[in-house]
Amino acid sequence: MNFELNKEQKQIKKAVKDFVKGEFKKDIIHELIENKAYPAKILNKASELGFLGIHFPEQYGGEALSVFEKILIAEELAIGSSTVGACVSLAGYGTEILLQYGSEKQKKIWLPKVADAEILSSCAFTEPGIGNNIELSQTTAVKDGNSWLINGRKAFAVNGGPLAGFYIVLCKTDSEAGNPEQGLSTMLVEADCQGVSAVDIGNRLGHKLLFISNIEFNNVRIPLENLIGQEHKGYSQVMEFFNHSRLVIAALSVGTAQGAFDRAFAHVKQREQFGQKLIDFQITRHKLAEMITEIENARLMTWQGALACEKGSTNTKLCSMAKLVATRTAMKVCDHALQLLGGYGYVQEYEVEGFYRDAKMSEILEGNQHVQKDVIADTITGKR
Amino acid sequence: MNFELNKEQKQIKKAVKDFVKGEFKKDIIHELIENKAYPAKILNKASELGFLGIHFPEQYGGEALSVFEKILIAEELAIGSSTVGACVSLAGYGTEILLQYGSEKQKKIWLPKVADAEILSSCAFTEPGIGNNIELSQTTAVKDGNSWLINGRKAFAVNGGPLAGFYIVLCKTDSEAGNPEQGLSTMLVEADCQGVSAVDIGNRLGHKLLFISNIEFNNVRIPLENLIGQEHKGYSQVMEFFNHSRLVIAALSVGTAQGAFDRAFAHVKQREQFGQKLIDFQITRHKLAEMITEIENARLMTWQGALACEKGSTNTKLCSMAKLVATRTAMKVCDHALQLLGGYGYVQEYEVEGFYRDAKMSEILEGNQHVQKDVIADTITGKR
Amino acid sequence: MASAMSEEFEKFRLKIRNFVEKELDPVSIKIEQDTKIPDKIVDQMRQLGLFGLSIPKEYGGLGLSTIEEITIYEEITRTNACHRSRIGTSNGIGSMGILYDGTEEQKRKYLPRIAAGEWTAAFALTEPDAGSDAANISTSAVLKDDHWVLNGTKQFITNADTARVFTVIAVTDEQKRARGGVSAFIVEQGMPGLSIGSADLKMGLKGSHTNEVVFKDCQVPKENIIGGMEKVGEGFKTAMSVLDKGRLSMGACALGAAQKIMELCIEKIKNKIIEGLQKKEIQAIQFDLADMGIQIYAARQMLYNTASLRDHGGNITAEASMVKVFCTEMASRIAEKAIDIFEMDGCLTSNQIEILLRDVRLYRIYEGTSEIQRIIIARNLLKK
Amino acid sequence: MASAMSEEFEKFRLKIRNFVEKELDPVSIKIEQDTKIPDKIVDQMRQLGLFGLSIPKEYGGLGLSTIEEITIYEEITRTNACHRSRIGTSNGIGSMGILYDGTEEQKRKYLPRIAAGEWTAAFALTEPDAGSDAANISTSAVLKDDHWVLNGTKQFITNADTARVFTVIAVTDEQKRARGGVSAFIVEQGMPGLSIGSADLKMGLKGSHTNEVVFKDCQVPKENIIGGMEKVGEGFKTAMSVLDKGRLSMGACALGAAQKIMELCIEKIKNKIIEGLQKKEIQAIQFDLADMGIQIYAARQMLYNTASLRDHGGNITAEASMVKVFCTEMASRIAEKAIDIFEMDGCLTSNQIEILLRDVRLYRIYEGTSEIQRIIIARNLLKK
Repeated sequence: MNFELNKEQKQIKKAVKDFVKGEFKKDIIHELIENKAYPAKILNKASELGFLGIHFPEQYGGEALSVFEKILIAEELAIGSSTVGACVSLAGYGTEILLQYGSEKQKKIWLPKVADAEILSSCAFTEPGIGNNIELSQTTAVKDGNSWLINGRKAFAVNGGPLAGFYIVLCKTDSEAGNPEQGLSTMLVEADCQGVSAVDIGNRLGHKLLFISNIEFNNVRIPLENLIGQEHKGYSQVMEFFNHSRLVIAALSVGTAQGAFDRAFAHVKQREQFGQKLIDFQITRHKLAEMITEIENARLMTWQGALACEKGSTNTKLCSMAKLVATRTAMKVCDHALQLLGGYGYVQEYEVEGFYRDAKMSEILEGNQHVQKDVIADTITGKR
Repeated sequence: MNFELNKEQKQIKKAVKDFVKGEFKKDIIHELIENKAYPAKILNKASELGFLGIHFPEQYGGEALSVFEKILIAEELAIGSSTVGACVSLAGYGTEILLQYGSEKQKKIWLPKVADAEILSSCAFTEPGIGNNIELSQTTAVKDGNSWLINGRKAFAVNGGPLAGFYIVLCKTDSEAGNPEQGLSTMLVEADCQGVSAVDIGNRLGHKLLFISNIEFNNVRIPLENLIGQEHKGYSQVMEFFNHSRLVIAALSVGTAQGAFDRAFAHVKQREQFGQKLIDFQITRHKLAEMITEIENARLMTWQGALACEKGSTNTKLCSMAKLVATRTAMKVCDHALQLLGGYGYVQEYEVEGFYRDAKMSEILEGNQHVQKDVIADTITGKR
Repeated sequence: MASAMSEEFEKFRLKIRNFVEKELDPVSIKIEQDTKIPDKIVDQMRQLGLFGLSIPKEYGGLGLSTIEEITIYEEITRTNACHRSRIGTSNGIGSMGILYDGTEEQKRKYLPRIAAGEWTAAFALTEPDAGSDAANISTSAVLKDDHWVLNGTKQFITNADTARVFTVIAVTDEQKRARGGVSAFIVEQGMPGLSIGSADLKMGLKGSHTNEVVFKDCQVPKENIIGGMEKVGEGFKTAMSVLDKGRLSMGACALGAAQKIMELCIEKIKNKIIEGLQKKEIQAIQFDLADMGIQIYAARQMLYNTASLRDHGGNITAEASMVKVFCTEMASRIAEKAIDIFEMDGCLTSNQIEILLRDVRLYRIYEGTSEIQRIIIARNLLKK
Repeated sequence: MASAMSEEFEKFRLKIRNFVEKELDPVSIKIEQDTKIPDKIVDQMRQLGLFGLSIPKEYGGLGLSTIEEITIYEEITRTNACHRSRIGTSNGIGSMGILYDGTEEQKRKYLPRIAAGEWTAAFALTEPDAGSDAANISTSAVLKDDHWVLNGTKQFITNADTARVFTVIAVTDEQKRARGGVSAFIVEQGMPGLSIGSADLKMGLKGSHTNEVVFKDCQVPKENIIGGMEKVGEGFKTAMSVLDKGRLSMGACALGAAQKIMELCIEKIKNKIIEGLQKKEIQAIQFDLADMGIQIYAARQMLYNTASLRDHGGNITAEASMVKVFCTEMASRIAEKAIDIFEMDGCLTSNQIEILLRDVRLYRIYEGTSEIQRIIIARNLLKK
């Protein structure tokens, strides 16, 4: 057993830290948010440095590293900015599905574009009103000659919108299936296909730089070969993917917590009240101890989940545990950090309020705490 | 990075599990508690199996394994019984001080006796009224010819009493020291020395099989060579030791939590209410998910602390974090477990109430949460 | 609220406070050893009228209002909880069924004896397979000539070993069960076929016992159905109707204990300040103290308001459940924090804190677990 | 408690509830975009008398009692919090100093204009280096001929941009400071040397602004010291005296928001049940709902009781702090849970929940952080 990063991992961490220091400017980020613009320049630089698709095999534009390195980068990015960090870390959202189940052609075409930040990869799973119960998807894909004809409405597609290159769409392909989970398939739909339209979800709590859209598919026709993997296996593909995406959110959340902690720590070291530095109050010290302990905790859980993935498959229980613990930790830590800053905590300039909002939204993304607990309980009672 | 036990560690875990299964009988343990008897038979068997002093070098009767194996055993023992587990795991209480600072002679004489379960090793650090602030110790050791003369009263000495072979006593050796921490030394006092008397602290919340005593030293004369390590270095020796003992309590607490979880899990799987197994209620499932996640968390933190020790020195921050998280987890998990058992949770026979009481007492042993937070904050602000 | 009480009642309340301090506190530790309340104390409680607090004056009780009664519980739980438990069933679940639904004859026969403390009343509802799920009881009562024949086993019956009269809930119509097939019986100690098992070994309330109560062809006179033959099948309603006030009582007990614990903590903290010790630790525990104060204040206001609502004839089903959950969970939280403040001293049974921690844990289970309360509350909120 | 209110007041309360639903709710999202309350709304608030709730009738206000005033806050915070904030300073900290300590002339001059909403009143105490530590302010006032000359910078001043009159706390005797060296001034917009900085970019309350207020040789007529020249040096007392009620107000605001959030959750859960979706998830969120109900009930009872105590002339310093901590922390907890219940929908600004989450977070900082409240509470408890 060994809880230490190896040399290469330390170098990667350092590289990301330097990148963050050079590129993540508070004012620029606030301006991007103000203008509802995507951090495209930062994404391009991240791509140049090889941070995108780091776990893709080399022939698809990646560095052939593992999930562990991917989440290490996510954490470090989020320390700089939870908002930009999410954009960069989720730029390849859903590519794990292509990697694992896609055809050689699908991978050859699309993965390099993602690694090169030419496009964003997007997924359309949930639908209006069904929340986390994506097995209830009503969007249909019907075979029609040499194509699939897709119709339906999807909600909250991460990366959906102007920069998306393609959507991985969960469609009902067997409406007769007794168990709805067994009647679903995933389809690769190019974003510029006729009949695809995306509408941004509008102003939201956090992650304001992330494109998130509701997508309509109106008689969208795609080639038969755009089915991803086996027919009717879409649900389990997506579930397997969620393990990956939950780890990414967990890693981002660890970074979010660390980022908020760092700012609060800096603040209490210089701020004086009642003739004493804030850091000299026991109550401040205990809060800091609490925060840093919880962060350590969340980091270990996330690392454990990522390590389990390195062995080729994911561990559903550990991924959901990591998501549950890390997002909850981020919320707690950001809340403490905000409070430690007092009035400053409530204004944009001091950044912590942004971490707080992103932290809460991360708790909801990829399944809220109830979903994670359902999953964990299922794994220990043999239902999953 | 690698979060897996190696083969030998898995074997040790298995051996302890078998031992627990064979020797830890609920009725026998309750009878011991009823009769205020020490689990001597179990301790002897544990010694025979090599579980005591497993991290001692072979020349001192140990197996030359590391702290990690020690805490692995502690966890597994506590799953069987948090009460007996504490007795076995703490039988060598304080021997780390001898190992690290003791003379060859001290080690040669005493460590094998501990490994063989011939005696218990005991420490006398705190005093009536000073709580965790052991730097305020008033017990004195004064050089008098060829001996030290020791006078004073110590409180809450773990293993103090009839089975103790010796006490490691924190004494004031320089009453002039500006910083009281620098005027203290540790002395090895044989338990049968004239003038040493021990009185059991009486009925208490938990850990009812553990000997805990208040010790009086009345003109106790010991040879000069019984000073442990350097004079006036006692405080830092004890602080360093606390890192070890906190890890043991952390490991016991992980086991306590797991033990309570296992019993609650078994209960909800068979118990029916409202025409449904308890385990089929979402609220039960979520509680279980919460418990098992926190246990995983606490285990990783404890392992991390123990791994850091393997490199020859301890990591104060990680040890206190492990203690804080693991004991808190044990309390939370035991509390949930008790509640899941309902009325059965409140009666002895179902064991969970005992885990709950031991969990709370473990939170206090070796410094309550405030102490741990003080320590953690000190480490991140460079005060320690 | 409390200020609105009569001067006469205030005098009584002070008498009880005095009784608690002068008579009950001193025997608390002895009771833990002997697991029995001294007979002398029970006699004193009789003389004070404590067995008939809420029984109307016409039946020999004190005829206290709800708010007055709970105020007395608050007073009497400022010490070992077994005393309240000893009088609890006679004042509450054991006698209220007779008072609410009994015939005039039944009231005249039983209530004066219960109020005088001559006959202790107990309540037998819970069964091994029907804990929270009270509707699932299997104890049966069959009318045979002029007797009901009862068969079944009741569990965790408080004061069963001292009770002279039991309110027993049994199934009279297996088809209808909770919907008109359950009846309430008055069973006297000594009726043939009634036997009491050995006392449960509980975590707390050592001086108050719960036992199994077994009915084996137990013969109960026909007229001993509460309310007479016309009330056959209405026992479930009777059972449920006594629970609202029971929940308030539990809340009051938890509050009384919490208040006492806080006062002990205040003393302890003041002493720490006086001793000049642990100044560095003093801020965090002061914050803990503030949290105790906040929660106790909230608990008291909601309890008094609900009691007053009940005295004015309001329906308090949801509110009583809210009070029970909040007060009882609050008391556990406070007791746990208090042990931290007292450090190792808090773990000694010779310290009241240790006893109170174990005692208050029962309240979250007894007379409807927190989970059942939450179900009731949610149901009521969703009804609106 | 509420039932004791007059019929006339009940009518007014309903009028406000109606106003909130019909007029305020519909503009809430627009306000988030425009960061401004429409003028029309402010006019309506004037007409309703909302700027002079607690100003006595003789000075043109509604002369509400404390409990009545907080009831109105509860109503008006059932929507975007900026509305309450817009009227808050005129009703509270901005005008109460004049009312409590002002000369009759000052009262006659300012209060009617404030009550009519003609002149918005603001309160300038906080400074960049004096947040929680109000005694540490450095803004100075020096008497020069018939004018006070004020110099200094105030921070986070609510409604500074719309205020016509400010209550400004400044140091008049550098030696005495908080012990008789601080005075309260009435400064009107337009007095030379007073300037208002740009609005802070806050996390919530987008429609209500806080700004820096700069005094640069600002000339204030000699008689504009609150209470006249005989009150020189008593400004700190004035400042503190307005805080008790302010804390109750914050509690009421948090409670109103929490109540609204719970009601929205009830609707959401009912819809989930109706839709037949997510049945498997429904128990855990119902428990969350129950917890909301419990906490809100507790919060309301403690708030009303304290307000009533104040109306009866009681000292409520500790109680007001308890109310503020409990209510405001409760509101954050509830808002966070609510987002979970709403899942992704809860993260959209088009959903009131999202706005309320950000709004309520302020209350734990504003008018004394939770930490300051806990210090006050602990101090009071230890005094007893």
